[in-house]
Amino acid sequence: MNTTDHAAVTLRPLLHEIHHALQRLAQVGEEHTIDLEALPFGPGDEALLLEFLGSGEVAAQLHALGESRVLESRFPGVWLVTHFSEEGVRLAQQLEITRTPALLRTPQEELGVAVEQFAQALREQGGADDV
Amino acid sequence: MTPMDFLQLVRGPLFDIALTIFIFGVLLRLFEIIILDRKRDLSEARGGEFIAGSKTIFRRFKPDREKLQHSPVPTILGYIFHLGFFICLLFFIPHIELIHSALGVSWPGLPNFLVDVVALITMGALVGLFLYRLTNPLLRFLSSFQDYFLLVVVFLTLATGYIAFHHIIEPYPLALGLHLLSVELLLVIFPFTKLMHTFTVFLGRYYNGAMAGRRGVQS
Amino acid sequence: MSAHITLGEALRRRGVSRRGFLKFCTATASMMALPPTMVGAVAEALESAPRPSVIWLSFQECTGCTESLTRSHAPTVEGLIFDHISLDYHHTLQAASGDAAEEAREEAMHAHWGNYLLVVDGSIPLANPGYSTIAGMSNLDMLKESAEGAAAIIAVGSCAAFGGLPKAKPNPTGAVSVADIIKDKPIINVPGCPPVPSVMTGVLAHYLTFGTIPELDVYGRPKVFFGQNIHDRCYRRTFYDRGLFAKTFDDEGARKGWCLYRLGCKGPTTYNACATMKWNQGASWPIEAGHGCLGCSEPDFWDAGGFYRALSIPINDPAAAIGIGVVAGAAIGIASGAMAHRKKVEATHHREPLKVEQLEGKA
Amino acid sequence: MSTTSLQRGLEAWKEEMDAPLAAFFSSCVHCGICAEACLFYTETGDPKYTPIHKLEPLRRFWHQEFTLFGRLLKMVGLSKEITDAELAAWEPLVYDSCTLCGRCSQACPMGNDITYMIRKMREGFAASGHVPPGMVGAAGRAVRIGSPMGVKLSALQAQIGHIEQESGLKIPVDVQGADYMALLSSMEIMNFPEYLEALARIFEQAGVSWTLCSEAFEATNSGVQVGSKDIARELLQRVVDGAEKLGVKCVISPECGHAYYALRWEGPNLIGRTYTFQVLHILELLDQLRGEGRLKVEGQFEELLTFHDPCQIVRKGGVLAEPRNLLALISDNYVEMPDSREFNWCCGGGGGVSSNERAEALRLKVFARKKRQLDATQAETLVTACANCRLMLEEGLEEYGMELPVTGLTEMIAEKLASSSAEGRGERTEER
Repeated sequence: MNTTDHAAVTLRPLLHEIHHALQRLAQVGEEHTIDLEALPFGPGDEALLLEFLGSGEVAAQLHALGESRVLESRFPGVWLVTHFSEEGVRLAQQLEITRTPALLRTPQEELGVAVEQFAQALREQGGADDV
Repeated sequence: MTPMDFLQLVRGPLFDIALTIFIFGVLLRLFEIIILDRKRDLSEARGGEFIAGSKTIFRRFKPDREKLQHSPVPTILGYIFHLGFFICLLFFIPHIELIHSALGVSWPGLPNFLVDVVALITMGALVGLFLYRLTNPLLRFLSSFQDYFLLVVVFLTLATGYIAFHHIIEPYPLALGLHLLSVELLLVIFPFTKLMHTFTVFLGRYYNGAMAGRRGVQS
Repeated sequence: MSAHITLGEALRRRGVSRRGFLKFCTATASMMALPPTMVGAVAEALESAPRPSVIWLSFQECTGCTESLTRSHAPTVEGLIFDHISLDYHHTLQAASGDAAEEAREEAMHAHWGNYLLVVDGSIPLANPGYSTIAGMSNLDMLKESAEGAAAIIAVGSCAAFGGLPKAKPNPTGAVSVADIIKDKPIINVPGCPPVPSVMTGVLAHYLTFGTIPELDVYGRPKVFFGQNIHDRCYRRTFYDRGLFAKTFDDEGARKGWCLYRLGCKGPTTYNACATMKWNQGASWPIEAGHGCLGCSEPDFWDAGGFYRALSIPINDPAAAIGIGVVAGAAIGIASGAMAHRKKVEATHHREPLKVEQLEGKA
Repeated sequence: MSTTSLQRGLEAWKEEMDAPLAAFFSSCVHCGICAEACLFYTETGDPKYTPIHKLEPLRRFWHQEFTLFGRLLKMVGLSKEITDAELAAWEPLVYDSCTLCGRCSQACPMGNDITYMIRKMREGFAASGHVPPGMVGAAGRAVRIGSPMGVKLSALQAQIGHIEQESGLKIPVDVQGADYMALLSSMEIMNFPEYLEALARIFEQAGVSWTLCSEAFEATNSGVQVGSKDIARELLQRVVDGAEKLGVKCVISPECGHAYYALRWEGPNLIGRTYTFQVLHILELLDQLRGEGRLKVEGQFEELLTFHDPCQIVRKGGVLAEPRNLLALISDNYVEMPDSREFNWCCGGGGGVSSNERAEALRLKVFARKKRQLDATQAETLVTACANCRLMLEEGLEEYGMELPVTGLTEMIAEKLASSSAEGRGERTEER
């Protein structure tokens, strides 16, 4: 199947949107997220997009309710975030134009638990008096 | 009634009714004309009727100097409109599909963007013709309600087609339905209005050319 | 699970981390076709979303809708949502049968009177109640009874939403849609034959998340899923614009992936999310598979003039119209022409030659 | 019925109805192009002179009586009936401002032969008594006296006497078995006797066997112009009877447009049978003689000539090439008018307008069209082949203060005829 014919038409506006978002990020720090699931991709469109974006310096893997992958593209500030279910089925795929995808940062809600857990771990090492 | 009900109605029974009336009316009118017949001409012929008559049918498609000189606006707009209308009618692929389904004949269509441009130009020509008819003292004098009405109906078929193609009115079934409805209106009024000239022009030109040809003049 | 537990709590009890929850919210928002900026709002809403009771009724249907829902997305996000809802009655899926099943329905109705969500698939026969009964109860009676205490109704599939195949001409069972019967409850139509699974769950998720029904179009369909037509979102649209069409399913155009309009694609008149949500975990959808859209999420799609006839072709065969027109036109035309001709001949016979004296007024 | 009436007019229209008429009415889209082809519109700018508009009552009648839809409309009272007052109001449009010149018929993009329609329209107007008095007078004289101008045989005989005396030529009258029977228009007898003399000279030189007929010398047919086929038939029958009585092979129409059209094209249809003789316009005969080498001329006209195509002879008669062939014989200094041949502009006096005194002012006004056409040629002599045109041109030129001599083509040929006429006679003898 000939994919390039329609791909140019589908991808063009998306690439412009990314470019524009990147400009806004650089100039005023505004972040932007694009839900790739909501785009009417034709066969091969996604592969073309990923090829265009390439891969950059960061590749992170999360394990929370299944795997998630966070990859920085060859354009710093453009991130590809893909979520999978516990069974490995893809749930969502988003492009984030940001300096750090929110998902990589430790959630505030879990810091309290972390402090608790750390103290517990320390106690178990036998140095409870120090705390 | 929902837009889809409307579309089903105009794609279904209304189209059948309109098509029936159109064919009925056109045949009725043509028979009414042809059966009236004309007297056999007893004068000694100087030339043949058939070839001269057939020639006239084609000759008068050609714009002539005098018409361009004296009535340039309606002549040029008229040509643009007729040409454009037939391009849109006969070379837009959805229309070809319709003709193919009804008559079993088919031919290559034009790319949609071309038809699109032609439709715009044609609509422009129609607006021009309407304004010209409204403002030119001669045409204003000659024009009856029908003359304006037909321009509007023909314009509507193009405009609704354009609207449907570009999804200007949503939902699409409503837009397509409106286009079909306007076409059906055109089909229904066709045999009982001057739109009949589409067919009778061939008769008229033939008679003119034949009668002149008999006298040795190519009209 | 208790009926009072919120979704946030339920997830935490399952050991889902905050990141996991946010990921779940992101996926849910995506499934609901909400913009990514809405993830926060979704998270907030889901945190405190109550666990609703759901009663699922199946009438004149083929179980395709249930199949679509249950087969496609094993335990994914939708799975989580279905884990969360209290599916108190679904006579195809539940283990119980006979009186026990019906008791479950009645219990759920009484326990959640005014709050439960009623999901219906299948159409309702009106010609004769005997066409479709459950535990001796006609579909009509069961629908009326169950609808009375429902907070809202989701009509799943084209049969429940519009009457669907059972309603196709000549409609022997007198099938009607839910909305034809129930007039006093909010009804969300999720048509499709079957509906896109993620659209079904997306609608459920919306109700579950926000406790409200989404914005609906003229057919009672959530605009967020049914707001755009297939043709506008189709990746083959560019071929339509350029006038490149497949003429058969195996010609060069078909192989090159050109527009399927001439092969009867109903994309231009069909509103659904297929082009973006796709089927089978987003693998493909009918047009990508090389077949035109049937328009299954539109009312009366079965009677819309044939799946393989272009949209511009009238629904009925024009032969009859042409035939009647030709015969009547010729007959009446000849008759009218003959009358006119006789008028002319009579005038010729009755004529009295004009004398110049008569012109002069002297005669 | 012993008098004209609306009813009789409508009956006449019914008789006239035919397929071309119905096709033409069905085709008109009110484009206005025929107006631009009509000198009555171009010179007055008044839209009521649009050719197709002149047919409005007939169009309505056709629609009401000859279409199913129109009959239905009439039945439910949705279409206005034709009234006598309406016909009276239309009379000037149908007669005063239409010369039956046929230019609109050439211009109509739909191919409507509007002149053909007007001719039929006039049948109803005549039968309902709506004919301009001047034309009624001409028709009355034509029927009773034999000529629309009231020219009697005695007047013709007097002219013959003059010509014979002055030229020494013999003008044959009532010669049984002659090949050709020449007809004259009364205008030629009264205003342009040169024509008859020219005929005599040319025929003498070419050795043509010809005659005049004392019972049928008038060629014009007021009946055709008035629009009454009955009166037209009555007048035409005289010519047919005369020709058949003398047993001629061919009748020659004079330099008169309507006479030619009536004789050549309407005649057999009026009498309901084909002729036993041939009909030729004088220019056709002259061109034949030229082709056969029997027309010998010497010398050429020096001044710049132009030719006015008489509508009924050229555009509607089909005699297009002949005048040009003949002119080429006697002149190298010839210029065509800007619109010529099938697209020539009418002199303004055809179709009975010249005998309709009421129309005189309008006729002279619209002559401006002809004037512009003539001005463009800068010709020094205007040649034509129709006595009516010739008279109208002279009057028009005078009205507009133009000094341009107008002459008939036949006379011009006669003027340049080779002096040795014996040669021609010799040839003829050889042929026999």
